Amino acid sequence: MKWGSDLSTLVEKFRQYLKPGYYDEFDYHWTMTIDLDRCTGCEACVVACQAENNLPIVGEKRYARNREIKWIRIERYWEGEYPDVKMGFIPMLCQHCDDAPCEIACPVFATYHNQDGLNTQIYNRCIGTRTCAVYCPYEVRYFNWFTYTWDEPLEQQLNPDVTVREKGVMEKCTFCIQRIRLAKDNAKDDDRRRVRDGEVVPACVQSCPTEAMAFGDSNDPEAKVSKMMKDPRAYTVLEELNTTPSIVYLKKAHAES
Amino acid sequence: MFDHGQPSYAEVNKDILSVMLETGPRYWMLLGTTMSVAVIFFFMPWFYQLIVGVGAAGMNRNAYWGTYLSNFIFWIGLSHSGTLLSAILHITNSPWRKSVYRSAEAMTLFSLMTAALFVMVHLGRVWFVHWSFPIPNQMGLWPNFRSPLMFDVMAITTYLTASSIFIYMGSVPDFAAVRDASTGTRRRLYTIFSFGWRGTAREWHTLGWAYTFFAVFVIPLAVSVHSIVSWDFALSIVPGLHHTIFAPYFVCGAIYSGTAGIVTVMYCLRKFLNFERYIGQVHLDNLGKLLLALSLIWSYINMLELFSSWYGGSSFELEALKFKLTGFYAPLYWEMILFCAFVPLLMFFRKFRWSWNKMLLISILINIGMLTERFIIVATSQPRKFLPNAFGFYFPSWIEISITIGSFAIFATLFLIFIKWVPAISIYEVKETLKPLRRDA
Amino acid sequence: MSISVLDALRPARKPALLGLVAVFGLLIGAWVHGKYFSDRSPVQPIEFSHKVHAADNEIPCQHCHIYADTTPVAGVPSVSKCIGCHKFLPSVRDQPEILKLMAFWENREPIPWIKVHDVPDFVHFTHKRHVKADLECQECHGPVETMDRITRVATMRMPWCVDCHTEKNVEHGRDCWTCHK
Amino acid sequence: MSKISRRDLLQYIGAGGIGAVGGVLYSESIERDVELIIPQVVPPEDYSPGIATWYNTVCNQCSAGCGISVRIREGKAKKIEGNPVHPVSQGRLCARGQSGLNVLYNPDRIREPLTNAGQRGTGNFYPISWDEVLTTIASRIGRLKIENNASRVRLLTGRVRGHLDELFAQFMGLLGSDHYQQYDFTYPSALKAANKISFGIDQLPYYDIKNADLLLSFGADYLGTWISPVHHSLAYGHMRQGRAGRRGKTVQVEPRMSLSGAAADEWVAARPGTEGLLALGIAHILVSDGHYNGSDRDQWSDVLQAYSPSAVSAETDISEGNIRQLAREFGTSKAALAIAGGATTAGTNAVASAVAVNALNHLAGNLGQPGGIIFNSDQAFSATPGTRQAGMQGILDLVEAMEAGEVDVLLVHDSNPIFSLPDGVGFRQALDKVPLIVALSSFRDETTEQADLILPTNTYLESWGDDVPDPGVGFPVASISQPVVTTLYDTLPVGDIILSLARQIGGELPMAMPWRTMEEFVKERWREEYAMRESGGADQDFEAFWQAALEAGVWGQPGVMTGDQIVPSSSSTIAAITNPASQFAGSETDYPLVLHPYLSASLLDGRGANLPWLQELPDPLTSVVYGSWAELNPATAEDLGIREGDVLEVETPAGSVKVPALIFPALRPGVVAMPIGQGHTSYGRYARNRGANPMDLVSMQIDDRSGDLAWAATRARVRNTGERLQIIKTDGITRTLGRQILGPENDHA
Repeated sequence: MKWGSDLSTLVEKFRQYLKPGYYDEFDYHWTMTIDLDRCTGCEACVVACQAENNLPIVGEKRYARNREIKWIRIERYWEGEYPDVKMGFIPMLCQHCDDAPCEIACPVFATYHNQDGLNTQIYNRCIGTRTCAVYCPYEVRYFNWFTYTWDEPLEQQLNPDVTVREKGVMEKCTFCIQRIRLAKDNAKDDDRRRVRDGEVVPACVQSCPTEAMAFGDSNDPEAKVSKMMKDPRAYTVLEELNTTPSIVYLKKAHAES
Repeated sequence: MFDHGQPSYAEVNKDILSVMLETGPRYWMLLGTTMSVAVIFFFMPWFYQLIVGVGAAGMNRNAYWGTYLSNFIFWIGLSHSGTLLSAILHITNSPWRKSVYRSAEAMTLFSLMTAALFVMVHLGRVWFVHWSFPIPNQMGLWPNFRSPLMFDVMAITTYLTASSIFIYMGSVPDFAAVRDASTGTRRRLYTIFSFGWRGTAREWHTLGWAYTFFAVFVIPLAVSVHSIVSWDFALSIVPGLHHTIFAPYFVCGAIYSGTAGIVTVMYCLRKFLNFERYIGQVHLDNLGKLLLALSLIWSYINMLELFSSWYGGSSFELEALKFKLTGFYAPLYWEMILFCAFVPLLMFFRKFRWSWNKMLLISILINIGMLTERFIIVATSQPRKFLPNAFGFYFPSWIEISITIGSFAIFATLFLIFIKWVPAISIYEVKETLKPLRRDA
Repeated sequence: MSISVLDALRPARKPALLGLVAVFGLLIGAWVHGKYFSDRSPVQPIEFSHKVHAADNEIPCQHCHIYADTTPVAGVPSVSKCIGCHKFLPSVRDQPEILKLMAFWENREPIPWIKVHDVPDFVHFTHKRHVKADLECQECHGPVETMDRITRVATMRMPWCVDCHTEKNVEHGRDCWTCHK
Repeated sequence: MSKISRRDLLQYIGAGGIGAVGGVLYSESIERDVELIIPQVVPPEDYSPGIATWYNTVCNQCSAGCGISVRIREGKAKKIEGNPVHPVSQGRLCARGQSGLNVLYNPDRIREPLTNAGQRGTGNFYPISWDEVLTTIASRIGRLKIENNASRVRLLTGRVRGHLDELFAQFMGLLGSDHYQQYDFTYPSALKAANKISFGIDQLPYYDIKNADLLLSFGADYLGTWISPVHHSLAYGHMRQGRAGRRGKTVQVEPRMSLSGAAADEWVAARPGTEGLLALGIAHILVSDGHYNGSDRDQWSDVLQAYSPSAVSAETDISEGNIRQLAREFGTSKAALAIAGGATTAGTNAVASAVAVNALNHLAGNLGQPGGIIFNSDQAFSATPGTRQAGMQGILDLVEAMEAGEVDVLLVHDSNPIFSLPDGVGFRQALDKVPLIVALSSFRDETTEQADLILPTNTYLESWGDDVPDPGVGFPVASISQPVVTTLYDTLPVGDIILSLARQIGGELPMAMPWRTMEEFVKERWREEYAMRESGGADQDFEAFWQAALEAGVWGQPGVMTGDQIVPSSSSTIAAITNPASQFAGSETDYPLVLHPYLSASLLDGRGANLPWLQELPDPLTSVVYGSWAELNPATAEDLGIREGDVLEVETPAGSVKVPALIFPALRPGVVAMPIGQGHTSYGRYARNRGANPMDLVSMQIDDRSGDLAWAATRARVRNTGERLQIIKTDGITRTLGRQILGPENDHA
């Protein structure tokens, strides 16, 4: 009779199962910090993303029906009324949650958690149930309602490192996986096991004119992000949902006096 | 239990089989219309949508789930009660079931199929739908068994299989009856259908045993199916969907709409196939009572849902609640409350329960209410999630609406084909209910 | 009148058999196509022989496919590359295929080679990594040096990739984002 | 089992055959279609497939002159990023700059030389060969030159800097026409005029926001559109969080909250046109409260006597306490800086206001100090950019000349006066009097549509050139712009066009302008500069230097920015302090509201409207895309009974347009604000017939001291037409509803 042992193994299996993407710990833990005190809402990041990741030009009609695709968007929130009215900007992109609501949703594993703590999105696996987007509390998943085309010769700009998505496919921020892969590639070329801090820079982070964003591996205590995360202003959006996002925001500071 | 005097065995056969054996032009006309409606309203828009993409529908960033999914739930819901009811009533062997259950189960079958169709329509890339089945494949990839959608696939396929076996098994002796009453190709066909049924004591015994077994087996299935469908929503953390009450809510709602559906179907059978003899006051009365009970439960759970949203006090839930009760779709919501919670109360009065026309009206109103309930679930929760800046609005496009209409035509078509091929009322079980005839009669 | 199912089924036997035969035919047809009509070894604009170059003259692969170990794509040699050698090879100058080549060179036209090893656009394969991992070209491209006309030996489909990644247990080699992005 | 009859056998064979054929067809149908590999005939040496190469050049999307590097794959431009070693952009880039790819690959680019075959303004153009078109122009100009009527040739360009500017100047000079003008709507002419008055320099100084502790901005949207947004953003970021324990504060004075206003700690909505007065009010307190005690304190107090807080408060509608507090902070903070721009420098009192703001800088004593105003004592190529900016006065002269028929040939390059000037100027009508209009442009904008001959120019990503950022960064800097992709169409770099014209016109021109291409010319000039700076630098050294410069995309001599600064005396400023109230066109009774046009953060003055990425970029503060709108304060809107989406007829003495209304919380009541940039009648598929152009509403008023257009000095009234129009925007609800989105309530900071 080895009921007990069986049970314990089952329990162990179950615990494994609960772990995000079945990984005990991540190889890298890519993390982004965004300092809202620096962010001016200039939207340079939005265009940078559009250029880097082949985001379609959806056109006026589709925009009017909220079919736009912007992997990173700026959300605006007013506080107070005239004359003491303040504007708060917050860049909203895929939070790459370690406990992502979207990941349990996908029936075909088109989205899952990979070894680097990234929330993946595999376009050619997606069958378009759109459940992930419904489950996502940050509403950063965008759907290809149509097969989008580019007016000739705009298509010459398309980034060959990124797949152009077809109709019926979900898409979202990938932390510029193509850049991460490239950095790893270079690291391998000069026989480094790991990528150096600052070697991977997603398009949005690269473009940010106020240097509000930082990106790196939070497993590395020396990394810039790890330092930023220690800032007392650090917080994550919708903390109460326990999605443990990989994007840490730094609250806007207020002027003394 | 027969309004117009008890028929003889021969009459029973004749009455019921006549529907199948001799068909009037009216039938063909009806079938023709339903079919063409199905094609024009359902399949052609769907085809168009396949070409241009799901964007043809009205869904957007604020509601990735739309009418398609709400209709899916509605049809799944309608599929309930059919098999469930017949199974329960079989076990509690209540005699009045016998003339009702066959068509009820058929209803189950066909609404399930319609529901499955809606999943297809909903998908962005339906041509890859097979990836969501656990089929061993080249890529060595399996579906994600943590996904509620996978639960769905499992539950629905199981339910579909089980209930089709159930209905088939129940009608084997009747196939035999058809076989004996017909000649030529049809006879040959029904010989195959009836597995060469002779009607020996042993066969009867085996059938009875197996049938009861399946009845027991189907009941938990029916309950599970809609619980699982409800988890598609409840497992999300979206305010307005993230409720523990959802499973019972859906199941109860399902049986509710299903029973209402049965009433409607009964009415049609009775009216157009002249089954007045077999479907009588008693059925109506019982179904009425059942409906009444269900409506009360439904209203209760509905209140519970509102309450838990409000009592939870989370700003997200409250916002969703506010939008539901006072937002753009509030009229729909209150319409639902009226049709599903208040109108049924009329059935407290016998004169409503006993009048076919009144009952028909009530049952239809109930199902309209349930249709809107499902729509409200998808249309009011998603556009009010967590980030106010991403709040939005969803309105179905004409494609969605026409496809919704078309789905009813599909259901009708299937049902019409059914009554042509399968005795719409269980012959042998009706006979069971007849008082034994005296020899000299 | 009999009520036996078998009797009832008898007339259906013939059509059933026919159907069966047809299905067999289908399978055979598919197989034949795969064997003889597929694009696994297309006819190229110039009947270039790897056998002659790689085997007989023992030219190493990367002498022509220069990008293989530095970039994602191995790259087919530029026309100038071909000419670079062939203008010093009078012995073969007047062979028909070489004349074609010369024609291309004179018109400064590129040679429209037909792709034999093709993967979908959503697959981001990189030669560099595989070459640097000391894979022999032949492991994927087959015994090229024995082929007069290049034939695709591997399926170049996902299971084929995944199997290799698995058995060579490539680190995180089964993460989808390794190839799809 | 019975024997198989022949008949059966045949049937079976038939079935099998059909099946087989079906099988073949099926597998044929699912087969991937054949792809080709096209090798290069002769590969360029720096080419390797699948590997990106980066080329450095200069951005031309606004006048900041950011250095950019462009990512090239297989000869196609894929992405634009800031040039990390360039002192202006320092590796960063704004949305407009990154959209440069849309300029290069724009579907509406002019792909070959065009002629309108004598029917002007119809919009019908027909292809014509380069030789033909160039000969036509050259002969025409040549004749005028021989007749000594070269002054009847006019050249109007947009903002042009570096040696292209010099090339134009030489060309016109050699022709014997001194009528080479630039007009750039966004050029801060008033500011420049004011600085000339206060500091005696004819160039824009460097505003060292980076090291400032308090930035007091009067209408200058320094983060969005003012002078050098990317550089200012970098500075802003550093000023906020870059210095441990020292967070700079910013205050924004403007009637409508701009991007900078949103970022500011305090947003002060002074009555439009009184910003300068507010500055003087603050100055008054600085002096009277003893925050300033320089030797010239008395002169200051005399001249500032009139501007007591009470008086200023009454005029500006800012509470006295608020003014005093601003003054206190300004006076006490270590490094305080005041800047003026936007609407503040677009009233009829533009220069006066700018001078007033300069006064503040004088009193803060930040001239030549870190965190203050730094003068670019030493410029590369001793360039004085912007000296040819015509300003409004210049344009008016041009119009007058055209009306008077004194213009035979008008060359327009990269400038769109018809769109960016009020109709009151009458530029469009004056064009009818000009026999030959030649447009050197990449796009068919409103002005180009009026041309007789269109010479399609390369975009800045296909052209050689160089640039000296204006304002400089405190030390000499020059950037080279080089073609990053091969020319897409049958177009020419504008420099080359001018040179070949020079060759064909003949006379002394070919002698004096011997260069065959712009590249040669630029390199030549750089050689000279190099020789001058590296005394006796040999040629081969230069070649090395040139290569390095090309690679880096920029050359500079970083030094102590605040070194050897001549601090101008305050006397001139004091002398210049006056306060004329801004004269608004239209009476307050007929036109109760003030029209506040502002540069769109994405489309700027409309030059970005043909770029799809920018059209689809939500406006930073309203999130509106595609099309324009008129903003109203909630209170004002309520009084007028206007909801969002109501189509308003905005009417001014100059004209009226129809735009949908947008309720905007951060707008001063009694002001109607409209973004500039939309309302094109031409300019490609993405821009055409979209929204309205507020310049149609601006009445012709000029600030006489700078001769610049006072585009923020018009009154307006709005009428609800009753029609409705959906405003396309991404925002849902713009209140947090108490949700912890912008951070937890308990304030750590």
